[in-house]
Amino acid sequence: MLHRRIYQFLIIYAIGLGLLLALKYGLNLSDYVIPSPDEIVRTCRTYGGPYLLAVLNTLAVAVLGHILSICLATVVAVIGRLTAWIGSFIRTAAYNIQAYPIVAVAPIIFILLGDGLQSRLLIAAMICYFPLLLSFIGVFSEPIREIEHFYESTGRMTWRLQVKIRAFENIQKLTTVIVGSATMAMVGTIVAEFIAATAGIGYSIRIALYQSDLAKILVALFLIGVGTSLYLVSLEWAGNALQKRLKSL
Amino acid sequence: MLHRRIYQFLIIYAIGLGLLLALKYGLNLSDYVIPSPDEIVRTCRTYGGPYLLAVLNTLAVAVLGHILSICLATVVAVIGRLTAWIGSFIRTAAYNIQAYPIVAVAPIIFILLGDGLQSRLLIAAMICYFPLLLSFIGVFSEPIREIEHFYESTGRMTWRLQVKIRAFENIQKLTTVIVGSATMAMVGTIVAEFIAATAGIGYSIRIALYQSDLAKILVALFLIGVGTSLYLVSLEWAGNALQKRLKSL
Amino acid sequence: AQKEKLEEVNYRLKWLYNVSAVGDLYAETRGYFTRNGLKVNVKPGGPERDALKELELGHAHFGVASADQVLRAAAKGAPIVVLAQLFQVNPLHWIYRPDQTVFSGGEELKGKRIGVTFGGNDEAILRALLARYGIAESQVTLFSVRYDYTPFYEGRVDFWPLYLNAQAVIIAEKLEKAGETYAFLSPDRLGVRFVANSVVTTREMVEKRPETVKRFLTALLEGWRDALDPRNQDQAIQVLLDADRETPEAVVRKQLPVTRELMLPAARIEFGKIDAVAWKQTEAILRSQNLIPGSVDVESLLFTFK
Amino acid sequence: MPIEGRHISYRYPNAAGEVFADLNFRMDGPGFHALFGPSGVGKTTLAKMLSGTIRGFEGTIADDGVRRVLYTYNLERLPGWSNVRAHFEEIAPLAGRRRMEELIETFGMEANVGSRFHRLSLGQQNRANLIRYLLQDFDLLIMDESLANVDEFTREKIILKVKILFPDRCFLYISHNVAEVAKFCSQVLVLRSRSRSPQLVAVQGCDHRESAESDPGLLERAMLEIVHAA
Amino acid sequence: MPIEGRHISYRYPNAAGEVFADLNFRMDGPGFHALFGPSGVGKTTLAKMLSGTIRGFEGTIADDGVRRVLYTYNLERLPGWSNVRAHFEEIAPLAGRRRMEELIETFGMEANVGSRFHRLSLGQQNRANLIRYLLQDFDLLIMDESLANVDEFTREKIILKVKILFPDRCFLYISHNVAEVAKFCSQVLVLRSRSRSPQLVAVQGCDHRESAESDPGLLERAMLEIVHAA
Ligand SMILES: Nc1ncnc2c1ncn2[C@@H]1O[C@H](COP(=O)(O)OP(=O)(O)OP(=O)(O)O)[C@@H](O)[C@H]1O
Ligand SMILES: Nc1ncnc2c1ncn2[C@@H]1O[C@H](COP(=O)(O)OP(=O)(O)OP(=O)(O)O)[C@@H](O)[C@H]1O
Ligand SMILES: [Mg+2]
Ligand SMILES: [Mg+2]
Repeated sequence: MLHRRIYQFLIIYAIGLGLLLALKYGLNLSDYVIPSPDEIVRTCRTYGGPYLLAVLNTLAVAVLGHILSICLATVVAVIGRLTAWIGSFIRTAAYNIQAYPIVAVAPIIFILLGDGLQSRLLIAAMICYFPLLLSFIGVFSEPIREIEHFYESTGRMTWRLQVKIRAFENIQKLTTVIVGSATMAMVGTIVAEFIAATAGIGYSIRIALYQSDLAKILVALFLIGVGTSLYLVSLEWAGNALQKRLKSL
Repeated sequence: MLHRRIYQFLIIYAIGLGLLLALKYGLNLSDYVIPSPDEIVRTCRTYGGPYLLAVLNTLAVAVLGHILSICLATVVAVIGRLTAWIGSFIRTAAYNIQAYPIVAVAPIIFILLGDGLQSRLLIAAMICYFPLLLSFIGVFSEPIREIEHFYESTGRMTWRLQVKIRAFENIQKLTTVIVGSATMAMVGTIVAEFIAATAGIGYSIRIALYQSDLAKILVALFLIGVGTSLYLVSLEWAGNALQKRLKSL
Repeated sequence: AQKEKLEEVNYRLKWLYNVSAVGDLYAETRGYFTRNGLKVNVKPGGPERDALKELELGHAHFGVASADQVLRAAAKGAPIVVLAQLFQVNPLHWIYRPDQTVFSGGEELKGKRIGVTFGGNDEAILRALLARYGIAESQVTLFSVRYDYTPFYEGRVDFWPLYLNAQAVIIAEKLEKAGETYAFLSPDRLGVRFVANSVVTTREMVEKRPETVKRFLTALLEGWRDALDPRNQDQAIQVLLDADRETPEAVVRKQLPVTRELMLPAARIEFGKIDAVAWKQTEAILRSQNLIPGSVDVESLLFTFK
Repeated sequence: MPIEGRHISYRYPNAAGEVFADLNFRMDGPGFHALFGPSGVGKTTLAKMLSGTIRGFEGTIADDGVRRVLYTYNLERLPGWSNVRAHFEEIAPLAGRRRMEELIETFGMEANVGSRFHRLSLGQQNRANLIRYLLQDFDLLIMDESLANVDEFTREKIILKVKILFPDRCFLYISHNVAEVAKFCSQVLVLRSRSRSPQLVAVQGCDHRESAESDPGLLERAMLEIVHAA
Repeated sequence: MPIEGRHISYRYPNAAGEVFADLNFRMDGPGFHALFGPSGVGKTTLAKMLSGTIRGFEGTIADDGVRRVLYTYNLERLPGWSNVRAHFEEIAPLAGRRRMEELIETFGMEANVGSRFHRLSLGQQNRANLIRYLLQDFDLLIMDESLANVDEFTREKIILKVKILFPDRCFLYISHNVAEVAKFCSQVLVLRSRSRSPQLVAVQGCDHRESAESDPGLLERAMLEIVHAA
């Protein structure tokens, strides 16, 4: 499993790199437009270590942000599932806030929160939570009549029970989305670092861009890919274990 | 319906603005940090028109990008739904590409595609398609045994039929996600404009950020909110009409 | 016991740690502030950071901001004052290839394709240049600049804006490696003197804590002077490398002399000198381009200890 | 507590024909009653009207004194996160624990309440579902083919036990088994196709109980009457 | 084409007890056969073994010459995007159109095939589902309570017609109705609880056909035998 994900990633990365290099030699572009393999290897030697540490740093924040956004999405979806005014209001709020590009909202966030880990985490979570929210709202607002009928008609239905029933019946969809959104958490963190932090791989990318150093960016992307794959694999493993446990019940 | 979405948005916007102004007068901040209502009104008068046009421009690209990403997500999910190697490969590819922050990938996109509408569209679609993909994969990979059994056991199942069955049964979830992802399309377009274009509201926001002109940003956010709400309302209306039609069948 | 007496203040830079902050870092790490009874947290800036806003919100006590930021804020009533001016010559230049782009004077901008960050201060500078040489916007092609240099690399744009002491060194090296020629267009030499980074604080600070301000400024300027002193070059480079691990030493070695050149263009100039004339020109440029709502009283903005 | 429907007409939205046209019925007081009729005639529809799921029909249903109507059908499921017994315990009043055990036993579910619902056979699922309804507070319980997938022997046992345990409640049992309906039910409401008038005919069933001997003659007559009516 | 199972043992993964322990059975050739037994005894399990859904059990099932086994159960649904007739037309071979119409008529579904599946009553759903299977090519069709929610009168009509239309096919009919099974089926495989040995007993049913008179004595005997066996 681990094995597969990683070598699939390697194949993808190799394809991408191959394409770039083909372009380079095909169009005879100079080394400053697309770096030579030689330079990429050199950059990797020099920056591989520090970049790996940066990716780990980023990954740690991403995991936190991911958890935060799962909580956020659950809360919003549980309220947004309601057909009442408040539900539609919360949905409107969630959708509208999401419609704002983070770069436009970031200055306001910094004014309000200052520049600690908080802002970084909030930005990461905001980027990651919306895809979760969409699926969660979809899942939580669709009744499962054959199960819910009893609780409805005996007056036993509570919002918690309803959420539990719908979550349980849709556990596969939910795990798919949660696992998949891990990559969004990663992206969110990188973007947050890109605009705000002084650490993490997003910060390194920012500098590499500033230095117009595509070789560094390629190394960073490689390490991000590996890091993300590892995180995905662990989540997938956990998701499978959970589902297997539930099925074996 | 239209009415509701819009005034809910107005309430949200008013709350946000009220908070900012409270902060301004509470901490006695200058117009530079948070603009005065007066300045906001003035900015609105001056830039309201051009910004509105910019938002419409952005909206047009967003709609295109949205359609593109729905197609993209459908294709990827239909392949990714397979349990075979190719399915897992496509999923890995989709996830990994998503894990890269657009800012890091953008230079490569520009090298490959140049900086016309194509790049803008691609970036918008890439940002928007992933949430769709997650839900689509969730929906398309979960069998619906009571319906599929017949086709499976009589050897009639084709991938198109399978996709059709699963899509039809999950039509509510799918419309929720498609409607909701409209805001992502909007964001994606704005981000693309932010980093690449010389038109659209994203470009305007970038300039306003350089000039640290929060008044302009607030006006832009207002118009984006209105534009997004309108788009959402039309999609929701279409989604409801579709579902009503399907139910009435 | 010594430490407890130190007064703690925050100092927000304009950009990430790089060569333009060498003196700030030098003063911090080599004890200049401590010796003056201060504990200064030198915090890196960034694209979404605005030292002026942080000053007002009380998150920072001192900061670095560009002149256009300062004037814009002052025009909107921000209670700030300028303590020192880091660059005597604005580091913002345009790179071009002399073998492809013939350029010897401002008039020759006509008909060229020029990269510009719309909304950035390079736009203001470029427009001032065009105005100065009587070139209408329709006579040049302005190209919207992003953070990657591909359009310039590919020769689609003649002039590309960059910072002479920072990116220019890196880009030049790449071009050199490819055997290409390059040169820089200096707005300063073409008569547009647009002030760059300055050290700022709030009016409240200079009025209520003049001693603190004085000690800060003294230590800072001293640190800068020593950092730029060729005799301290190796120490200065080491300080930078410690703070910014992303830039190779070879690059920093080239960046430092360029920075010195921009900050101390002539031997008799004192580091940090506020060039009131340049400030006034900057204000005039911003006003003529409607980038500030009204005029700003530059004199009262520029602060000097009597 | 008689339950009486008068002049009920109904057509499903978007449906071509009416399900009911001027339907009248009356069900008297507590007891084990049946709703019988060919497939598609409208039994489920009527049950949903009684339980309030379908509204907006013409005519009236008067059910004074029937505080609580519960409707259960054979496709219901229990949630999957715990076993059947745990679900029972969650929804049974503490005082009803003895009754719960009694029902589990009568229903022949002792060996299966430790399983999750989705691991049960169809008939076991039917029974598990019905048990939880019987543990609730109700005046009228409508069982829409609730035991359709249970074998006859177990079904009989269940019906007899239910009649003993809940003598003062009203049940409306929907089933396609003539013999069973005729034998165990008190009133049998026979619903017939729209073309026939009246659309509903009430037949007296044998209301057989465990204690009593059953009279084969009576049963046969009731069965004939029902078949004839339907 | 006899179908024969030998020494079959099976336990569901994670289940406490075995469903089958050394089960043997044999079903001879074409005809309308039944699988009967109390709820939870393993009928569905055995059916799934025959159709290949459950594998990995001990023992063997030999079914030489049975090319195609179809398994249908009463919870199946048709997709919702077109009406029932359109679905039928999609899956019926062109040559089978007349047969399709015949089945629709016999099943009493003329008035309903214009509806979407989810608008049908339960019994109508049962019938719609069964019709599509009958339009397929099969050697053995297992009907797991496929008509459980259909009224007896319609059910009889359906069974009789099926026997006429498909004289050379093999059917395995799972039902809880003793009388029906005894009357219409040829061989009745009675499945009994694990504790009894053998676990499966075959009883001869009356295999009643439309043309023939039915002998009440024979039927009663068959019923008794089945009840006794179960
Ligand atoms: N949602 C619906 N929309 C349109 N028609 C419907 C709907 N539900 C049921 N019908 C039709 O109304 C009639 C009565 O249906 P109902 O389910 O009440 O029958 P029933 O007596 O319960 O049948 P069964 O014994 O098969 O369950 C049927 O002909 C059915 O096709
Ligand atoms: N997936 C499963 N996991 C564990 N046990 C199961 C599973 N499915 C069925 N069983 C058990 O196996 C036994 C046989 O089940 P099966 O469904 O074959 O019974 P059946 O004869 O079809 O009963 P019914 O007439 O109620 O449909 C039952 O006791 C049931 O609880
Ligand atoms: Mg019904
Ligand atoms: Mg079964």
